[in-house]
Amino acid sequence: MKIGSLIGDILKSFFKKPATILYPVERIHAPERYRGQLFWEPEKCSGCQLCVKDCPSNAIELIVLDKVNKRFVMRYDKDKCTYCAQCVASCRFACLNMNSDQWELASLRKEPFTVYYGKDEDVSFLLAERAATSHLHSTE
Amino acid sequence: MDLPKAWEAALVDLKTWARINSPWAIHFNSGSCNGCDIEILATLTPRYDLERLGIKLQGSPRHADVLICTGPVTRQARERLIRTYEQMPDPKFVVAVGSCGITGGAFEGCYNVANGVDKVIPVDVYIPGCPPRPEAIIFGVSQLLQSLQPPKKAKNRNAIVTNPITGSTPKKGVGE
Amino acid sequence: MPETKHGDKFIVPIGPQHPALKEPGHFEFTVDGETVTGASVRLGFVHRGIEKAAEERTYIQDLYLLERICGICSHVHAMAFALGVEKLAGVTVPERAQAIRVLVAEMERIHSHLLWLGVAAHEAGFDTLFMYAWRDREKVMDLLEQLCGNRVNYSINVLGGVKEDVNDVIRDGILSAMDYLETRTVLYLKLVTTERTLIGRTRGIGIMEKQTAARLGTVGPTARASGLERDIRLEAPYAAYLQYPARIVTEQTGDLEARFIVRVKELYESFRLIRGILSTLPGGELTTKMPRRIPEGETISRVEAPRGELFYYIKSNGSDKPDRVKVRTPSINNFASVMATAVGHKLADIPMILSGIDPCFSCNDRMVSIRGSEGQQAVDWEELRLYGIEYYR
Amino acid sequence: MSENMKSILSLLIFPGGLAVMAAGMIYEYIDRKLVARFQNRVGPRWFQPLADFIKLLAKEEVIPEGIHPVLFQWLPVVAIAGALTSALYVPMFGVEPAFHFTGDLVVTIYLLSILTLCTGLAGANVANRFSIIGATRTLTQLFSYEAPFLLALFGPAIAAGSWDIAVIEQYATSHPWLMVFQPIGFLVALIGLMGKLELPPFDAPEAETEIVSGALTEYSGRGYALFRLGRSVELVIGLTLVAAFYLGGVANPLLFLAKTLGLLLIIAALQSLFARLRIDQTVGLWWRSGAVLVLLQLLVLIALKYFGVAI
Repeated sequence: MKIGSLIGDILKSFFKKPATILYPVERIHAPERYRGQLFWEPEKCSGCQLCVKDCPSNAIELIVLDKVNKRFVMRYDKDKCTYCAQCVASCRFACLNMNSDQWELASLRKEPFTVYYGKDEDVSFLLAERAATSHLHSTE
Repeated sequence: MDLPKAWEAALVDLKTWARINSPWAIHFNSGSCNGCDIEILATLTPRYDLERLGIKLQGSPRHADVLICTGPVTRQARERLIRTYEQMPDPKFVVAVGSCGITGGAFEGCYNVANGVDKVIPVDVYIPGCPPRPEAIIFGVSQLLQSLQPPKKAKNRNAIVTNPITGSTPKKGVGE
Repeated sequence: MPETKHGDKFIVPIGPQHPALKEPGHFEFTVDGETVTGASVRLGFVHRGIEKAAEERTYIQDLYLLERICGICSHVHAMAFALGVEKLAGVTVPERAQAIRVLVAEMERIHSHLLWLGVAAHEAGFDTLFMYAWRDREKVMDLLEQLCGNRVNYSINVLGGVKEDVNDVIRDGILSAMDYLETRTVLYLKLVTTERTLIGRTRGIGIMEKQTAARLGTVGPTARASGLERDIRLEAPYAAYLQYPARIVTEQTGDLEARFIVRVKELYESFRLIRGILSTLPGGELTTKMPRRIPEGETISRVEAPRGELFYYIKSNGSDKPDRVKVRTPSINNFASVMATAVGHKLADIPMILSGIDPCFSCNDRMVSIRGSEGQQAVDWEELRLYGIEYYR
Repeated sequence: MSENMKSILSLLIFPGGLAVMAAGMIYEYIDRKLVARFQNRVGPRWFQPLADFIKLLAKEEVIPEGIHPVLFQWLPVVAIAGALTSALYVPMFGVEPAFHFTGDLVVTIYLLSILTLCTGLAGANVANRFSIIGATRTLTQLFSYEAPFLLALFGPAIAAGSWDIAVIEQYATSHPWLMVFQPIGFLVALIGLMGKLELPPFDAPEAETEIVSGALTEYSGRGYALFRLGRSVELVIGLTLVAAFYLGGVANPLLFLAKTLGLLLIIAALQSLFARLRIDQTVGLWWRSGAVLVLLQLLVLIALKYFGVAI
C-alpha cells in the first residue's frame, strides 16, 4: 500500500500544458463525419418521401407544391432532429447531407430552429401562403 | 448625470459583470438518455474545463444561477423539476440541452413525457443536438452570457470570453 | 426539503436531484448517526414509455429510439435490436459490418468503463482521478466521433449493416490511442490496488458473496467481481465475437475494490480485441438489403453491454412495425444488490456502493405493468397516456 | 493620528479588514488555479473569487421556513468577524501585528474556530437533513483536528517560551527554521490547517456527492458569500501562522509571500493527491496518529527545555 501514488502524475501535469482546448476563444472544427445540421438540395429530389418516413422524430417534412414539376419545399426542425442521419442513408439520390461544420446551433428563441429548404421562389411562395392561412386562422 | 445616478449605474454594471463571470450551474436530468448529462459533465473535465469561464457545478439549487436541464420531462420528474427551479434564488436562468429537452425529440409523443422543458418552466437558451457536443454546450452557455450583457456594450459582445492564458479577446466572432 | 419523518428514524433522501446522481432516482436511507440501517429505492423518474412507443413506429425509427434508451451504452442497444431484427428477417449481415459493430462496442466499453472509473472516483472525493480518467476518455470519444459521426449516440448501425467504414487514418488513430490508453490503464490499475486513501474507501465495502450475487441475479462486471463467470460474449457469441473471442475477467472478493479491478482489467481485454479486429478486418460490403416488412415471428437477442447482459425480445406481426419489444437492461438486475449490501455501511459509503454497480437509471426505468379497465393485461397507447396523466397529476 | 483612529484603520483597512479579504480572494484563486493545473486544466481566471463574491452578494437570499431567522442572517457575519479579528494578532503581510499581548496565540486560535462553530450552528439551525448531517460532521471534525492543531502550534511557543505570537515570530526569525527541529509539529499544523478549512481530503463535512454542500446547503446569496470569504481569510491567516512559526518567520512582505505561497503549493498538491476520508477515518487519523505524535514531540520539547538544552 502506498500513499499519494499520483504524485508523479500531478507534477507532470503541473509543468505540462493543460489538456484544455480554448473553445469559445479559438473555434475548432468537428471531424469530417460529424453529423451537424441537415441540408437538402432540391434539384435531385424525386419526392419519394422515404426520408420523412424513416425519420425517428418527425424533424423533416417534404411539402409538395407541385408534384409534376417537382416543386418541393423541405421543412426541417433543428430542435427535433436527433442527428442520426437515417434520412441521409435512406435517400437514393443523395440530396441530403449533414454538414460537419454546422453544430453551433444554440439559440435564445425557438423560432430560428425551423428552416425551409428549397428554391427561393418556392420557399417564399410557401411562406406567403402559410402567412395568409395563419392570418385567416387568427381572425376566425 | 449626477453622482448618485452614476454610482447606481456603476453598481448595476458591477453586478452584471459578476453575474456574467460567475454563473454557477446545477444540473437536472428530467428523463433524458443521459447522453447529454455525460456531455455536460465532460465540459467540466480537463478537455473543456468550464471553470476557466467561471462555471462551477453546484450540488445545491440554492447556490446555483443556471439550471441546466436535459430530457423531455417525464411526468414523474416534472414536479421535481419545478421544485428545483423554485428552490433557486433569483436571478436564475434555464438552459435546455438536447433535442428532447427542447421539443421531445425522439421521445415526442411518448405517453409519459411533456415534450420539452419549456412546457414546464421558462427556458432562456436552447441547445439542440442529440446530444450536442461539449463545445456546442459551451457555445450555448456563452450565448446566454452574451444575452445578459447590457445592450450598450453589445458591440464588443465577443469580448466576454477572454483567453485565460493570454488574456486576449477572440479574434474571430464566436460561432461565425 | 420536506420533512419525511417515519417515527423517530432519521431518513436521508438521496435524489432525484442530487450531486451524486447524474440521473434521477430516489433513495431513502434510514440512518443511525452515520450508519445506514435501512434502504429503499424508488425508480421510474426516467420512464418515458419507450417500449410502447416502439410499437407505434417502424423498425427503422425504432432503431434510433431504442438507441436513446441509454446514452452511455447506446451502441449495444441499437446493436441488440438490429441483431434481433436481422435474425427475424433471415438476413445475413456482411462480416465486415459485424466486425465494425464489435469494434464500436468494445470502444464503447472502454469509454463506459473510463467514465465509470471517473465517476466512482468522484464519489470517493478523488477529483484528480476523475479528471484524469475523463481526460483520457476523450481520446476514445474523439475516435468514436471520427468513426461514427457523433460522440454519444453513434447511430452507426442500420438494419442490415453499418453506415460508416473504417479507413486507414481512423485505424491508425485507434491503434495509437490504444497504446496510449494501455499505458494509462497500467497506472489506473496500480492506483486502485495500491493507493491507500482510495483503498480505505473500497476494500471490504459492499461485499457480495458469490452465492448472493447468483441469487440476486447480478450480471456484468458486478457479477464478475463476485466470482461469477457471466459474460454473454462467451456464453452466446454474437456478431463477430466468434471470430474474436473475449476472455473473462473475474475477481473473488466481491467488494468495491474487486469491481474497480474487474473494470480496469476489462479495459486491457478491450484493447486486445480492438487490436485483433483492426489487424484482421474482413473485407466486403457494409450493408445488405433489408426488407421493410419483417416476417412474422419472435426472437430474443442478447448482448453484453458494458454493465452486463442486455436482453431484447422482439415480436413481429409481419408489418413494418414490431408487435412488441421488450428490453431488459443490466442495471435493473444489479439494483437489488445495492439495496442488499447497503445496510450496515456508513452513509459516506452509500454513493460508492451505488456507483459500484455502474447504475444507469435511464436503462432501469422501462417497466410498466398495469391492469386494464376490464382486467386484461394489455393496455393501449391512449389508455396508458391517460393513466399516466391521472397518476401523476 | 489618535490611537483610536489608528485602531479603526488597522481593523478596517490594513492589516485587518479589506486587505485580508483581498488577500483571501487572491489566495483562494491561487489555490484553485494550482489544483486545476495539477489536474491538467486551465483553471479559473484571476478575478474569479471576486466575481463569485459580488455575484453572491447580489443574489436573492432565500430564508427557508422553520428556522431562526436572526441566527440565520447573523451567523455568517459573526463567522467572518471572528476570522477578521484574528488577523489583527497575526503578522499579516510580514508587518508587525496590529495588536499583541501575552497569550494572544490562544485567543487567535479560538477566534479562528469561530467560523467552524458558526458553520456548524448554521447547519443545525436549518431543517434540511443534509445540513444537519453536515453540521454534525463539521463539529465532529472540529473536535478531531482542533486539539492536534493547537498542540502543533504550542511547539514553537514552548521553544520560544512565550504565548505571544509576535515574540514567537521573532524567536523563529532569529533561530534556524523550526520545521527542521519539529517536523511532526509542522506536518500536523499544515494538515490541521487543511482540516480546518475543510479542504480535500478532509472535506467530508461538505462532501458534495454525499450530503450536497453540508451545513451550508440552504444558504444562498449573502450568507454563503460571507462563509466562503471567511474560509479564504482563514486560509491566509493559517498559512501566515504556520509560515511564521515553522518557516523562520515572516520578517518582510517578500518573505511572507514566498513562504505562504510555498505552503499553498504543498497544500494544493495534497488536495489533489488523495481520496476523501470518511468522517470516522478523519477522526481516527487525528486522534490515533496526529494527536499522539504531537504530544510526544511536545513532551520531548518540554523535557529538553527542563534540562536546559538549547533548542
